[in-house]
Amino acid sequence: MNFLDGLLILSLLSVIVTGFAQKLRSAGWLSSVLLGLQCLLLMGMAGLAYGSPAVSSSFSVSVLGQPLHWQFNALSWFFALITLASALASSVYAAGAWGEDYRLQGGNPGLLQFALNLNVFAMLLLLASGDLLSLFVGWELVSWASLLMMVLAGGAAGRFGLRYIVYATAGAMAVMTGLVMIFQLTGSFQFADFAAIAPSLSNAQVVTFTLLFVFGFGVKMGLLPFHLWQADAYAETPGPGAAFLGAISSRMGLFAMLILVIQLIGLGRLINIEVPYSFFSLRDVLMWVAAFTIIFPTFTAMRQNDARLLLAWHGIGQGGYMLMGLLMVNPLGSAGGLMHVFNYASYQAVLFLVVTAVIYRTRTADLNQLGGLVTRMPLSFLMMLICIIGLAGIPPMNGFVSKWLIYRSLIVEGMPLLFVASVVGTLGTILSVYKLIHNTFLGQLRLEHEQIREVPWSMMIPMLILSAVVFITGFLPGIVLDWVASAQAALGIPVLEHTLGGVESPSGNLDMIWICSVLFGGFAVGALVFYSGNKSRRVHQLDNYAGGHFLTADDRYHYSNNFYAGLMHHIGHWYRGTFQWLESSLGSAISLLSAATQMLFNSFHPALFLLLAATLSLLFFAG
Amino acid sequence: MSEADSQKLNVLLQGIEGLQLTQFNQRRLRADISPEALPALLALLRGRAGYVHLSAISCVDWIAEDEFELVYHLYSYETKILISAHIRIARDPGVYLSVFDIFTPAAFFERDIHEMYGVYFEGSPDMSKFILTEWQGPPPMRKDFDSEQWVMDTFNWQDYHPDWLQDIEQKGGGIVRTPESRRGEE
Amino acid sequence: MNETLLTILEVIFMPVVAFVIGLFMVLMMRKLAARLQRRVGPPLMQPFYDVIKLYGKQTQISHGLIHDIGIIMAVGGYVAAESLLPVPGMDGIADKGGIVMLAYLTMIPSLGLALGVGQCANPNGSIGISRALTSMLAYDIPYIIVIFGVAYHFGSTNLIDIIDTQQAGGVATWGISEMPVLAIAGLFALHASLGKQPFEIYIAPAEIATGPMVEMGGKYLGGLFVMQSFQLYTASVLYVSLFLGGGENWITFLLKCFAVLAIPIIIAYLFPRYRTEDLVRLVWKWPVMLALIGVAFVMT
Amino acid sequence: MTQNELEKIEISTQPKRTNPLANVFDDLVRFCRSRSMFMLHYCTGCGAIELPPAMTSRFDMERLGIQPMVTPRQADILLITGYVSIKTLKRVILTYEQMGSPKYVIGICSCTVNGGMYWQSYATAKKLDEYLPVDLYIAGCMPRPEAVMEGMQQLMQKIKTGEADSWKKYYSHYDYYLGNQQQLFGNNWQTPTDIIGEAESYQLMGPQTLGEHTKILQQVQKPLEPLEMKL
Repeated sequence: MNFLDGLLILSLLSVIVTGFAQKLRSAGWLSSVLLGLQCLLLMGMAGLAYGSPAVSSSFSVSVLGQPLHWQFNALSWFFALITLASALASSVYAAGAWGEDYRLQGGNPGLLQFALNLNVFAMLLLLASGDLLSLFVGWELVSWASLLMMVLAGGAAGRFGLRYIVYATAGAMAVMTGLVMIFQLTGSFQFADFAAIAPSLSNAQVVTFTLLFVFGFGVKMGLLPFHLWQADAYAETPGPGAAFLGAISSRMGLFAMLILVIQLIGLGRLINIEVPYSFFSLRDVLMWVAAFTIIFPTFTAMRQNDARLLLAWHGIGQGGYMLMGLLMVNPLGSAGGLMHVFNYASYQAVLFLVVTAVIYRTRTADLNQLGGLVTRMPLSFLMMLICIIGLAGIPPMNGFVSKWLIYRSLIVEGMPLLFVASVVGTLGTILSVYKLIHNTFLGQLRLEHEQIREVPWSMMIPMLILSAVVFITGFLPGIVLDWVASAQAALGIPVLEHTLGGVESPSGNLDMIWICSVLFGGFAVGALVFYSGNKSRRVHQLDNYAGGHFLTADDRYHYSNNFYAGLMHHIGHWYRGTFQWLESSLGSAISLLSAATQMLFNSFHPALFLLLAATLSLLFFAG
Repeated sequence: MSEADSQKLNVLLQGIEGLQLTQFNQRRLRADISPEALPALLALLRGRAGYVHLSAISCVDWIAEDEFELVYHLYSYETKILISAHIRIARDPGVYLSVFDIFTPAAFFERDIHEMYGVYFEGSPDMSKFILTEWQGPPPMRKDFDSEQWVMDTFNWQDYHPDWLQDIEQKGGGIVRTPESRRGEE
Repeated sequence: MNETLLTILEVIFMPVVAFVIGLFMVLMMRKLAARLQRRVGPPLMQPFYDVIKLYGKQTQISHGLIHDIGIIMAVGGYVAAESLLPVPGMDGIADKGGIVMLAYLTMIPSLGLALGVGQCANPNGSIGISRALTSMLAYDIPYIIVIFGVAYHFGSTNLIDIIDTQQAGGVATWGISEMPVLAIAGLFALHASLGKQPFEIYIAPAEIATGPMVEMGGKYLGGLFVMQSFQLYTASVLYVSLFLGGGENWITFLLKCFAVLAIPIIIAYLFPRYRTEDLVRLVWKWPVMLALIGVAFVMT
Repeated sequence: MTQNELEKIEISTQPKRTNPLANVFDDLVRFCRSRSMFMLHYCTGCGAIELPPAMTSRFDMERLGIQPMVTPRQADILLITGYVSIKTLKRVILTYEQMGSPKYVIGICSCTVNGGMYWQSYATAKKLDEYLPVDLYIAGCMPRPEAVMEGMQQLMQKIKTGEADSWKKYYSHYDYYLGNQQQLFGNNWQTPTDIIGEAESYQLMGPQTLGEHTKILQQVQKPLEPLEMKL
């Protein structure tokens, strides 16, 4: 019995315990403790991240003669760390004051904790998968577990959950088809067997496998054009649940894609396959899918007026960076992509939690009905500030480091258009996150929000710790880069040479320790210059320039609606809802087809069809 | 004003009692009428003759006769004629009916007249302060309001020929230094 | 250890130099504007007078802590960014960041300003910031393509390497002679990034009352003056480093910097202002097209 | 308090500091103040038309360091360029109160002196310096740009020598100014600014900052404490 066995068993145990203890008032804390213990067990395997060999689970199951087994390597450990850390933060957040409030609002925090644990268990099972079959089992579990989380809130959430499961089922079908094809080729579900025959696959087979897996797992990641389900579904999930799902759930698709497409099939094959009548290789096509996944959702996010939706749309967009980085052959890019998984999870979780904190106090996430909260919730403001700097990829937060690695590798590989696409995504992110923080925390404080206070510590502490992570891993990116390098090694791709402060390479270094120190030194100089001037006096927010107009508390003086009016004047008509249209037309086509089939079936005698089918199948088997 | 227009108007207005029409020129008509009949006249002109534009309501304070004169200026875009309907109301209590229900813009004119003359219009939607938001004195456009006296009572004045100016003048300077005098200096 | 100490000294000294040069750049800007309008223009020390006066204001009006911090970030961010820009004799920490780093580090002052303005709760300020961010979205695209092209051409994102390569090969290897199309696109982007006419949509005094500066007085406005002088310095030095071979010595360096800056300024004061959407359309069309053509030349 | 009394008030100018270095510093700041004046031209009346020639190529104010600014926060000088109707006066006062000290008021045109050609109008204020401390009048209807420039230079001189600090009068004799304002605007008069709080915060409280009129103000004033950060 090793740490992995312990972890999986404890995780299963937590699911059972929280499932039965739902009604308990202390269910939340119980779940937090259990998740904390799982974290400890994971830490017991920390050696994985520094080069220890993979840990195999000591139990295995055999289904239809096919063995299922589980193992942990550096990559699994890396993803499991993110999973457990974000789950723990969400769980603690939901266990305290928020849970009480949720109960009063008519929700069931115990059920939320159960869903959280179930998700964690499913994800750990997926991350630990040692063969294709256990991968598929884990994958299905993850899909259904996140459905449970999404539909918790009921109402509209149910509808969005249904939409999700339609997509997820379609994706699962594709994955299953791929697995069956592999089984036909190799006669087993072992990774090693598939890897062994991968070099001898024909180009057509590689294309088929790649497309099947990219579609199947990409649906979960929200790759364009299968991204429509995600934002609504995540936004409707209760706050801490959304933080967890937003942070890591979609990345499971990336993990599975990494194993199958990058580790087993290999990027080398993809690069060598030319798309007919173009100068693109299959890899380039995928990179462009990633680029569009960055741009379109990011700019959709800019138009959102609900804080949760805005964040959820960004979640889709950031997934594009990870895929783009990982499709790069050089170590910089893949390290950037992997590191971005970690970085993104850290700030996205905090952002969702902060928005939930704002909802907890004001009962709204509508960006047109907030404003000026910084004087009332200063710590939440600080958390959000740190994390939007991370999300926007501006130094000194960790989001910058991973994006820098991706940019750098795009320059090295000479891909100007993709580089521009990723920068456009970043700029769009800056615009929309400023809108987020401005409309929520800056500007005029509404009369009805004058009396609110900062959220309680049970909600504050998870946010504080996670945003400390955002800052520290930005200051010392080497910590994460160590894990990332091990994960790269586990994937069998080139490993990034790095230092504690960043990357040293002959054509351009990154030393965040120096940069951050100088930056804060600069701030110190700025503060010195500022405070050496005469003392300033705070004035009331209504003592404000309005062209001589006398402002009163009734004046709504906060610029929030249609925040980028000038830009929208230019690009507004580009938002045509093409993907919505595509989705609905696909739906219509399917319903038309089914109606036609039904008509056909009803207009003739059903028995005839039965006879026909029976004859055909007899012929098939006989032949 | 063509013959046909004139006839049409005469036919239209013959039912109104006490109406006296005076024509100044091709484009201007003056109608003197009793206050009771004015709403009927306006309704008729607007509804049947195309006088859709109430361009102003003006007020005159005839203090010797103890009356206010209200003048309603109506304009037709079809015949291009301006009709001014004059009525006289008693200065005290100075109350008249609003024509807001016939011409919506009348609300602003009536509010203005109320503020400046103190005439109250019954049925006008808003009789609160309009332009003189700080004003607390009597309606300032009434003839019995002595603006100069009020100014003298309210404001202080500063000496228009202070010592320092005299000093400068003694030195041959002053505020007025024409370019010619300057040229002479050089 | 000695080297570290030297670097620290340079890091302290470089912003000071940048500040002084930046103030003279502001002066040059105002002088040029005056000459174009057939005026005399301000005296030599006018920028110093302005800054000292603003810091010496007796009452300072603050709208809250974030308002203060915004100004500190706006000034401090540029103080830090200056140490990434090599000048003759001083490299600072240019080898630890590179141009991509610099491009993002210069966003920190803008972000600080945006936060400070947001706290003021003045819609003119917020509109100004929304326009400033929009114009940033516009001009950063050609700017980043230019940076890509230069980095690809020199095979490095390290400014020191880029400058050394150009100085070693003489004028013929300068960025401007090897990548003239990119240089033009870069100048266009530089002009747009300065926020001068016709791209001054976010200041727009007659329209939104100087946008972000609407609630800034005293040392707050003084901080923004300092920020502006840093901004002019950063933009011109970066351009000189990328395309004009950096500075061999202080004289040629300053000459190049002031000359580079003079071009957009002269253009600026001959134009009125674009509307936001027209700015976006213009900048996404011409400089982006030029920059892409330039990159195509560089990569073939 | 009558006008004559007010004029006799000596504003206690800052005593010379004993440290010679500090004196040099004060002189430097005063010099810079005089050489860098940002003006807010509150274009109340016809006099504003004389400012564009003063700013543009003919007379070029910028060579004296004078620049137009847009909001009261940024400005040092408030130019009142013509008649001030009572309704406008409210806005002028708010604008003045929002400016950062040291701040100077220049009344341009005869209208600001005694009402000018509107002397018998019930709707215009007559003596501007009953409501705001005015540093300098430039009389004329309207004064030519030369006169405006001349006035500006006089103000520069006054700033340089440290005479121009009538803005302190507004804090130290707030009761007087407030009384005159209340006479025109009624007892409910208040601005969103908090002059008494400012005077306290900058140690500019004088013997006549508070009085009967400020008592009335404090009765009607809605609380104007800045929104403090709360944890």
